[in-house]
Formats: sequence, structure tokens, C-alpha cells
Amino acid sequence: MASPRWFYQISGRWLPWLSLLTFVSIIIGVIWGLGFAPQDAKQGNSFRIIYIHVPASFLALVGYYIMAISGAIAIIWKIKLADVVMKSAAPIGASLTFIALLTGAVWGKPTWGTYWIWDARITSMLILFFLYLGVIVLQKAYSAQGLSNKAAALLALVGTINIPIIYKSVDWWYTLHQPATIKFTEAPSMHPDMFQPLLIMIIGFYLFYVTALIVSMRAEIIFRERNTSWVKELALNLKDKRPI
Amino acid sequence: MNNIGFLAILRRDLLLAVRYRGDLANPLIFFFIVIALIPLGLTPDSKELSEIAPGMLWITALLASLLSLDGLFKDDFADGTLEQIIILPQPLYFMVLAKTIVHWVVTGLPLSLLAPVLGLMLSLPETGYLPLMLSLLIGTAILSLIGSVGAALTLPLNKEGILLSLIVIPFYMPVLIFGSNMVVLAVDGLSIASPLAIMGALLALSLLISPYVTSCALRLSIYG
Amino acid sequence: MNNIGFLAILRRDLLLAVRYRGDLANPLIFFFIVIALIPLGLTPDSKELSEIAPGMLWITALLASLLSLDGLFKDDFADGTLEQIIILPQPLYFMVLAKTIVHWVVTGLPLSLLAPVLGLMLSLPETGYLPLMLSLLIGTAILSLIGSVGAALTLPLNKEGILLSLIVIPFYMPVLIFGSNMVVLAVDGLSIASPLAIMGALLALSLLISPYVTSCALRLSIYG
Amino acid sequence: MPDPKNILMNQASVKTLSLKDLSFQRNEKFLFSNISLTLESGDILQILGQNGSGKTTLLRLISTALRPYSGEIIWQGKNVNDIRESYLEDVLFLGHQPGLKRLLSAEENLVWWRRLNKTNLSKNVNAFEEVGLYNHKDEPCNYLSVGQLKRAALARLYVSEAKLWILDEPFTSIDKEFSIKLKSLIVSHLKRGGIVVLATHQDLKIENMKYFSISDLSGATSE
Amino acid sequence: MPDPKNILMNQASVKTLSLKDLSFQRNEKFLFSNISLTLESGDILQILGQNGSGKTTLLRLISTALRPYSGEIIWQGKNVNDIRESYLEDVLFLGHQPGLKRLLSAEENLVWWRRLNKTNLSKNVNAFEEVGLYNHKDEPCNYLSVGQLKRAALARLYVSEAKLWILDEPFTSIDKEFSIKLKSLIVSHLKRGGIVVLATHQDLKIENMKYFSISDLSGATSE
Ligand code: HEM
Ligand SMILES: Nc1ncnc2c1ncn2[C@@H]1O[C@H](COP(=O)(O)OP(=O)(O)OP(=O)(O)O)[C@@H](O)[C@H]1O
Ligand SMILES: Nc1ncnc2c1ncn2[C@@H]1O[C@H](COP(=O)(O)OP(=O)(O)OP(=O)(O)O)[C@@H](O)[C@H]1O
Ligand SMILES: [Mg+2]
Ligand SMILES: [Mg+2]
Repeated sequence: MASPRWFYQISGRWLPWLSLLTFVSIIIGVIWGLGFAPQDAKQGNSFRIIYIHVPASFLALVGYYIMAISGAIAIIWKIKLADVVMKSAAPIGASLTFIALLTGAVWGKPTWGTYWIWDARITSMLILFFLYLGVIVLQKAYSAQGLSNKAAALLALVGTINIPIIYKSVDWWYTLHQPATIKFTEAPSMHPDMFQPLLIMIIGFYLFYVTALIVSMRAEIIFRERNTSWVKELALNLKDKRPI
Repeated sequence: MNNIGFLAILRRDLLLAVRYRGDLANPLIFFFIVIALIPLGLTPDSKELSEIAPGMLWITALLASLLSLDGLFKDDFADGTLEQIIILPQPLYFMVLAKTIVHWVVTGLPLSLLAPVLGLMLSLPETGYLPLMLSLLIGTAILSLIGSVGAALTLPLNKEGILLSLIVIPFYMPVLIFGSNMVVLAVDGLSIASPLAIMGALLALSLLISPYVTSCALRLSIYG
Repeated sequence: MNNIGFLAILRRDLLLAVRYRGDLANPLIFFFIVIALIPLGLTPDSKELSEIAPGMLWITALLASLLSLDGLFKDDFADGTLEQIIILPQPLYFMVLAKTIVHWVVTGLPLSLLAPVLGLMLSLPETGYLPLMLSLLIGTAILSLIGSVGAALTLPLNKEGILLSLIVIPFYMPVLIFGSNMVVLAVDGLSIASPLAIMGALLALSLLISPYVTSCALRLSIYG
Repeated sequence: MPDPKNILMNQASVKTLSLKDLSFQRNEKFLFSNISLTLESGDILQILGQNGSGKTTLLRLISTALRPYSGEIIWQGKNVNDIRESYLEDVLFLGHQPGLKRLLSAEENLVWWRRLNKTNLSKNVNAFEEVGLYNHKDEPCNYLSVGQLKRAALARLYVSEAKLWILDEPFTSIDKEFSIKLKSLIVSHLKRGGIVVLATHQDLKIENMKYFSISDLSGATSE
Repeated sequence: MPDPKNILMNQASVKTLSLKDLSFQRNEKFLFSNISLTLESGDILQILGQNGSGKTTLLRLISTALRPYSGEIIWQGKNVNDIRESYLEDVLFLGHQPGLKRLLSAEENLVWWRRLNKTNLSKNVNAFEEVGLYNHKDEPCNYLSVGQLKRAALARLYVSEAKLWILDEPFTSIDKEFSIKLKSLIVSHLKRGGIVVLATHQDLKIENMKYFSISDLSGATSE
């Protein structure tokens, strides 16, 4: 059932709606968050970066699990589609991680007076970035197609086992040292007026993630199946519709 | 039947390590040299050194083990031996395990035994010597096991060298944290039971999983 | 006539570096990763980190450059290219120089440019950024030049990897001392003129001598 | 020379290897497709084809070092994927690369291979006398000349009990004298009921030799 | 086929290569000693000898990649050590190893060699059409088969203006068709007044071929 072709056709029908929803929720979230949410008592306007930082961090984490689990499925049950998910998820996740790191660092300057501290959560985010990079680089490094996916999936699979261990150990490491520097704000009790737009942004980022994943999966599917008859047919149809 | 391949590879790789000599000496030399560079680059003050000693010793040992990894399968791959091993009528699992064990015997084991001497150079308090050795013994074994997966995955790439690091390092981090912590605790006169238990668990886990994953990765690399 | 070989090798090696990709990225990745390991192994405290930052950045950059050395002539040796280059009707000197320059462009240069970012992560005070870059730019060039001698000498040995370190490190030490000292001075608000002058002199000296010695070493390695 | 097949009949087990509709793709192009053939004890098959036509690839498929794109390899009536270990006990594959450790001597290398593959490399012969390396067998392999290295790799043939020999260009770099010896070794293997599949550009002039030619589409073209 | 020597006479410069009392030791044993011979424009010398007898070593001596234990190599009446650079402009040496970068394509590799050795690899021919790799010339070399790799290395011969070709087993791994082409390339080089020294175990059947056999003492012995 879950054949690439089937997915391509189904997702083609979803895509317009998804894109619309993504667009709408992010626009609402941004306007609300940047324009109407009240200023933070301590941080002033700089806190508004939260509307990008938190959703990005959140999806960066979720994204790794999506990638790793689909990699595992691809290896164990040899489902082609899972392979495609894995390959497409890696760069998206890495970008989100990078955005989280960047916004966090930018945010750090006004609040902590420094761009970077070795907080447990920040450190695990950095490690997550390395993990993403490893998968991407490995994928790129192999010249043969099928091989690169399997290798990257294997790595992601090992990652699923190790991620909890890595995270626990980083927490442990941080609590052990307990440095005198500023600590990460643990889930600040937020005013609902601030929180509601954040929620919408998170939903918007979720939708964005799914949309981006589907778009790059579709591109990947077309590329992989370029020699099959259905893709050739598709190309012919496109040509008929839009003669150059 | 299974241990035929295991024993044969164990014996040959040990013989090769002795023959090359470098295999045995290189990680030690690297360990030694980096530790010698630290006072030059940082500070000759022994109090300051003793504070960073556990961490630096551990980081350096980790790098020494990591850097010797990339030869784990490379020679066998380049001269066609690996291609032949894969089509032997024996499970690959045990042969991979043998190679990993040799890697540890040749790098981790001597590193651990030498560590107290280098600890002395960095003014590590004497109470740290034994825990340092112990943590390195267990820790480097985990590093070799995890590392073999990375070495197998990067095998067909031409210049694996440091790309291997990228893949392997995130997985090395817990080992580093618990390993160096064990030494710090010991130096401070506290109990090392809990990091020790965790390291033991990590060792068991990686012993269980990694040779299997490595075999898969090797098959992949070769069928390419 | 002489620069025919020089330019041809310069172009090809740069092309190869771009083609392999890893060549360019690997030292950077290594640099990044080791710097990320330091807080994990030592302490997350930014004040303590800022104290060891100049030395650690320099030691790590040195290692990154060192570790990428062993591929300098290896490929050319293994596939017979070097044997052919040696019997070209052109002086070996310029070809060796070209290879060394590419090594620096591919490792030292990007390392130096990236260094401030890593300085930031180790809480290096901002006044140290420029001197760090400057000292690394000059320093890594010296390292590449000295290193090429070592790479040529260890060429025919099978597992040169870390043995190379042993040969090269003693010569690296002055560079490390003056390089990291330059950063420390700058952070403390003092003049960096004197280490800078010394580094300049070292660079001139090694530029003069090392390609020549390397050519001799290569001939030796091949005639062996 | 008597027909090897006749001698066979006296022996207990006749082995058969068949390829069924074997195809292989590289970079989305078929190197070859639908190869079907059968070999029995005493048969020798020479694979012919221009450089790059896919001879090495075919041999690696037969040795299970590569997996076919489609089709099956059948040994004794069973798909080799299902009986992989017992099939591989019957196989000796020598590829382009010697599979010798450069710092071990030729003898140490052979001893190691024998230890790894007890069931298969068990014949009691002084292989190095046979391949003419007796005086060199204790030198590290990186001191050997190209042809000597090839001989050291071929030494495994002399101690092999494997039924099926898969040989990729075994005659390159070796001198005439040893070529002749090697050929007679192959012939005697056939007489003992063995099967040989080999790729070489030479005319071997072995009796009852079968040929399979990979028609060249994508390979090097010399016109 | 007309005698190459006759055609030569019309040409301006006759080149001569002579070896004088050439000896070489390895591990305190002589591989060969006191080799003396002279080759002139149009001459081809095939070096014969068992595996390990020292053919490759002799070729590397002539190419100056190794230094003789004693004796001299004379080019145009001068010791090659004294006129090294101008001698090497006249030499093309292709050894066992291809000297190709695996990640560059065959064409990029050739372009690079031509750039390095302008004086020598300057003929304007489409070398890849000649060696039958036209369709593969843009692929990275690690995708080539063994024989294709050899052809890619031999492509240099087609663009070479060098007078003296030193070829170490140029015929290994290449198919019959291309062997024939390569042989005719060698013959036409001779006709143009070139000199060829090669080691191979094949019978080339080129007219007026000279032979030098390294009597084997320490090499592989197949008796
Ligand atoms: C480079 C630096 C930073 C990184 C890598 C980083 C990373 C993260 C991560 C991984 C999360 C968790 C997302 C989730 O699970 O919901 C998060 C949440 C959050 N971050 Fe950051 N962060 C950084 C800097 C900052 C700074 C400077 C601030 C502001 C002082 C900040 C404020 C927050 C807040 C308020 C949340 C959401 C509340 C929570 O779940 O605890 N972060 N960040
Ligand atoms: N680096 C080396 N060190 C020591 N001995 C060597 C080395 N290289 C080759 N030899 C020895 O020198 C001898 C001659 O080797 P050479 O490669 O010249 O032989 P060859 O005639 O070309 O043989 P082949 O036909 O196998 O190519 C051999 O006996 C070999 O063992
Ligand atoms: N790893 C690879 N990736 C992509 N293509 C490859 C790879 N290895 C070989 N090829 C291609 O596959 C084809 C067949 O190669 P193969 O080695 O089987 O040829 P062959 O018949 O053995 O040639 P030769 O006579 O030169 O040994 C060649 O065209 C080659 O370019
Ligand atoms: Mg082949
Ligand atoms: Mg030879």
C-alpha cells in the first residue's frame, strides 16, 4: 500500500490544503506574537524571539525521532517510503536545529550578556546538530544511491537507541557541575496572552514541518522513480498541459 | 564452528599489530604528546593543571582511540581480504567482534595502563590513579565497540579520516562524561559506584548491539 | 618553465579537495568537535573555560592540521603518481611547495577563519578574536610547511598515521608556544609585537627550508 | 586427455551450478540481463567480453559478494541465498585483488586463510613449492614483485578442496612457465569433478571448455 | 612491414640509449649484473624473465626512478644523471600502477598529466577515442573496471611525443582487441624513430624485436 507512487498521488491532494493551513497559522502567530502580545516585564521586546525559538527547538527534537524511526523502519521492514522520509527529514531537521541554536544565541546576548553558555539543554541541542550533520554527510558521501540511504538509516537507527542515553548523560553532567552562571529558564509561567500566540506558532511550525517534508519527499520520489513508467507519464502530462 | 573465524582473526590481527609496531605504539605516542603539549599551550602551573587533569586525560584518550579507528577495516578492504571474509561460510558477527577486541587490546588497554604516568605529569592526585585506569579500561572498550560501527559505515568513502569523527563523537559523549566524572569523584573522595554502574551498563549494551550493526554496515559497504 | 609543475599541481590538488569535499570539511569538523568535548570533559563554567580557551584553541587547531597531514602524499604514492612526478623533467621543489600550499589553504586557512566562533563557545574575550585569527593564519602555515617534511619521511611506512606526530611535534612546539602566547597577551591587553615578529621569522625560515628538505625526503622514500 | 565427464560418473556426487535469468544493473543500466546456463562437475566456463563488459561483476555475483538485480543462482538445486553457508563451503573465489597482508609473509598469509576456511583449504600440499615461491615464502609480501604476489595469492588454489573455483583473471602478470602449471592445475581440478568459472582474455585451449560472452553494450569500445 | 631502421635514416636525429655494465643489488644480492646493451631509434627491446627476476627493477633504473648499484645509463652519449631533465623530457614511463586519481575522471587525469608534462604529452589526438573510453571519459576513475583503468593509463601513450617509451607490462588486463591496437601504436612509434623498452610475458611478434633475458637466480622458480 505505502508505495511511493501511492504516496505521491495522495499527498498531491493534501498539499494545497496543508500549505494554506501552514501559511495562515504562521501569519496569525507572527502578527499576534510580534504585534499584539504584551511586552515581557523583564526582557522587554527581545523575548519575542521565543515565537521562533521555541517552536524550532521543539520540532528539531521531534524531527530527529521522525527521521530515526523511519530509518529504522526502512532497514527492518524494507519499506521504500520510510527511506524517503528519512532522507528528506535530515536536512529539514538540521535546519530547524540550526535556527534554534541561532535564535537561542541571539537571545542569549540581551538576557545573559553572552552568546553561548554550556547549559544542559543547549549542549544537547548542539549534539543533536552533530547527529543530524553525521546523517547528512554520510548520505552525501556515498556515491551510490541505495547504499547511502541504507548507511544513513543504519546510523539513525543506532541514534534511536543512543539519543536517550546522550540526553540523560548531558543532564547528569550539568547538574553535577552546577556552575554559578545563569540557569536556563525552566518553563516560565507565561501569561496566557503570551502563551496563546506561542501555541499557534508551534502548531504552525508543525504544519510547516509536515509540508516541507512532503514537498521534499515528493521531489525525492520523482527523482528515484524517474525511470518508471508512471513518472514518465506524469512528465508527459505536464508537458501536454503546459506546452513550452 | 563459529569461533574458528573469531580465533583466526584474533590471532592474525594481534600478529599484525606486533609486526607493524606502529599500531601499538601510535596511540600511546599520541596520548603522550598531547598531554605534553597541554602545559606548553596552557599553563605550567601544577595546581591549575591538576584541576583539568581528569578531563584532559579522558579527552586525549578518547581522541587517541578515535584516531586509530580508521584503520580498523581499511587495510582489509583495500587488499581484498574483506571481500573474501564476507564470503566465508561463517557468520560475520564473530569476525567483527574479534577485530574490535584487537582494536581495544592494541589501543585502549595500553592507554589505560599508561594513563597514571600521564596523570602524574598533569599533577593528578594519587587517589585518582586507580579510578582513572578503571574508567579508561571500561570506557575505551565502549569506544572501540561504538567506533567499529563508524569505521564500517565510512569504509568505502575515500578519505574517511575525520568524517568518522563526526559520526562517532556524539555517541562518545556519554562515555566521556561518565568516565571523567568517575575520576573527579574519586579525587574528591566520593563514591564512584554510580558512574561505574552506568559505564558497566553501557559496555554491556554496546557489546550486545555493536558487532551486529557493524556486520550490517560492512556488508553494505562491500556490496556497493 | 619551473612554474608549470607548480601551477598544475596547485590546480589539481584544489580540484581534488573540492571533489573529495571531506578534505575541506574534515579539519573544521574535528576542530569543532574537540572544542565541544572540552566543556563535557572539564567544566561548563564559562569563567574557567575562558582561561584555558587560547591554549585549547591552539592545541586543537594544531592537532587538526597535524591529522590532515598524513594524506598529503599518501594518495599520490599509492596510485603511482608520485613515482611519475619524480621523473618529470622539472624540479621537485615547486611541486612540493604547491602541495604544501594547498594543504594550508584547505586546512589552516579555514581553521583560522572559524576560530573566533569557537572562541566564542569557549568564552574567549572578544579582544582575543583578531589576534587568534592572525596567530593561526601564520602558525598553521608554519605547521603545514614543517609537517610536509614529516609526511614525506613517513611515506613508505604502512601505518604512518600517528608516527608522523612523533616526528613532527617537537618542531611544532615553538609555534604552539608563541601562537597561544600571542592570544593570551592580547586578551590581557598587552602588546603582541614580539611573538608576532618571532612567528614571522619562523614562517620565513620554514618557507625557505622545508620544501627543499621535503623534496629530498620524498626522493629517499621512493628510491627506497 | 579423457573427457572429464566420464571419470566423474564413478564419483559419488555430481555438482551442478546454474544461473537462471540473472540480470544486473549499474547506474540504472543493465550490464547484462537474463543469463541462464548450467555447469556440472568437470565443466569449465570461460567468460569473455571486452574491458568493462561485466565479467568481474558476474563472477562476484556467482560468489555472492554482490547481489543480482534479478534472477537466481542455483547450487545443487537450491537457491544459494537459502543455503549460503554450505554453498560458500564449496566455493573458492580469487578476485583481482590478492587479499594478502603486505607485512605478513606469503606463508603466514596462507596459514591464516587456511585457518579461517578449514573445510575448504585443507589439502596437504606444499603450496609454495608448487607456485615457485619456496625461497620467498618467509619474506613480507611487500617485497614481492607483482607476479610473485599473484603467485602467492594463487597458492590457495593448491590447497583448496572447494568444488567451485571462481577465478578473475588468474593469468595476469605471471610468467609463461607458471601459466602452464596453473592451467594443468585447473585441468586436474576438473578431472576430480570440480567446476571452474573464470574470466581471462587469454586462449586457454582446455578441452570441452564452455564459453559465455557478455555482449558488450556499455563497455569500452575499441572501434 | 618495412624495416623501421630504413625509414629512420630520413629523419634528422637518431637517438641512442645504452646501458653500460649496469648492476643492481637488493638485500645484498645481485638481481642482475653487468648488463650492457645499446638501442637506437626504431629499436624495441623486450625484457624477459621469470616473475621476480628484476624486469620492473631494470625498467625503473632506466627511467631514473631507481639508481643503479653500479654502471651507467647513457643517452645520446651522455650519462643520464648529468642531463637528467633533458633526458626525462624524452622519456615516458608507464609502470604497473596507473597513476590515476580515483575521484577524477579519466579525462581530467589526462589533462593534468599533459599540463605537467607539456613538452612530452603534446600530440593532438583524441586519446579516449583511441583507447575506447570515449563514453567513460567523464566518469570518476573508481567506476572503471580494471581493464578500463589500464586503458585510461595507456591513453598517455597516444598523446606522447617522447622518444623513449618504457612500459611495464602494458598488456595486462586489456582485451584482445585493444591489445592489437596497442601493438600497432608501438610499431608506429618505432617507425617514427622512437625507442621502446618493455617488459611483458606475451609474445608480441614485432619485427626486429630485441630481447634481453634476465637470467634468473633469485626469482620465483617454478621447477
Ligand atoms: C543557543 C542557545 C539556546 C539553545 C540551543 C536553546 C535550546 C532550547 C531547547 C532545546 C528548548 C526546548 C524546546 C521544547 O522542548 O519545548 C528551548 C526552549 C526554550 N528556550 Fe531556549 N535555547 C537557547 C537559548 C535560549 C535563551 C538565551 C533563552 C532566553 C533566556 C531561551 C529561552 C527558552 C524558553 C523560554 C524556552 C521554552 C520554555 C521551556 O520549554 O523551557 N533559550 N530552548
Ligand atoms: N621494495 C623491495 N624490497 C626488497 N625486495 C624487493 C622490493 N621490490 C622488489 N623486490 C624483489 O626484487 C626482485 C625483483 O622484483 P621485480 O619487481 O623487478 O621483478 P619482475 O621481474 O618485475 O617480476 P614480475 O614478473 O613479477 O613483475 C624480486 O625478487 C622481489 O622480491
Ligand atoms: N563501483 C562501481 N560503480 C559504478 N560502476 C562500476 C563500478 N565498478 C564497475 N563499474 C562499471 O561496471 C562495468 C563492468 O565492470 P567489470 O569490472 O565487471 O568489467 P570487466 O568485464 O571485469 O572488465 P575488465 O576486463 O576490465 O576486467 C564497467 O563499465 C565499469 O565501469
Ligand atoms: Mg574484470
Ligand atoms: Mg614486474
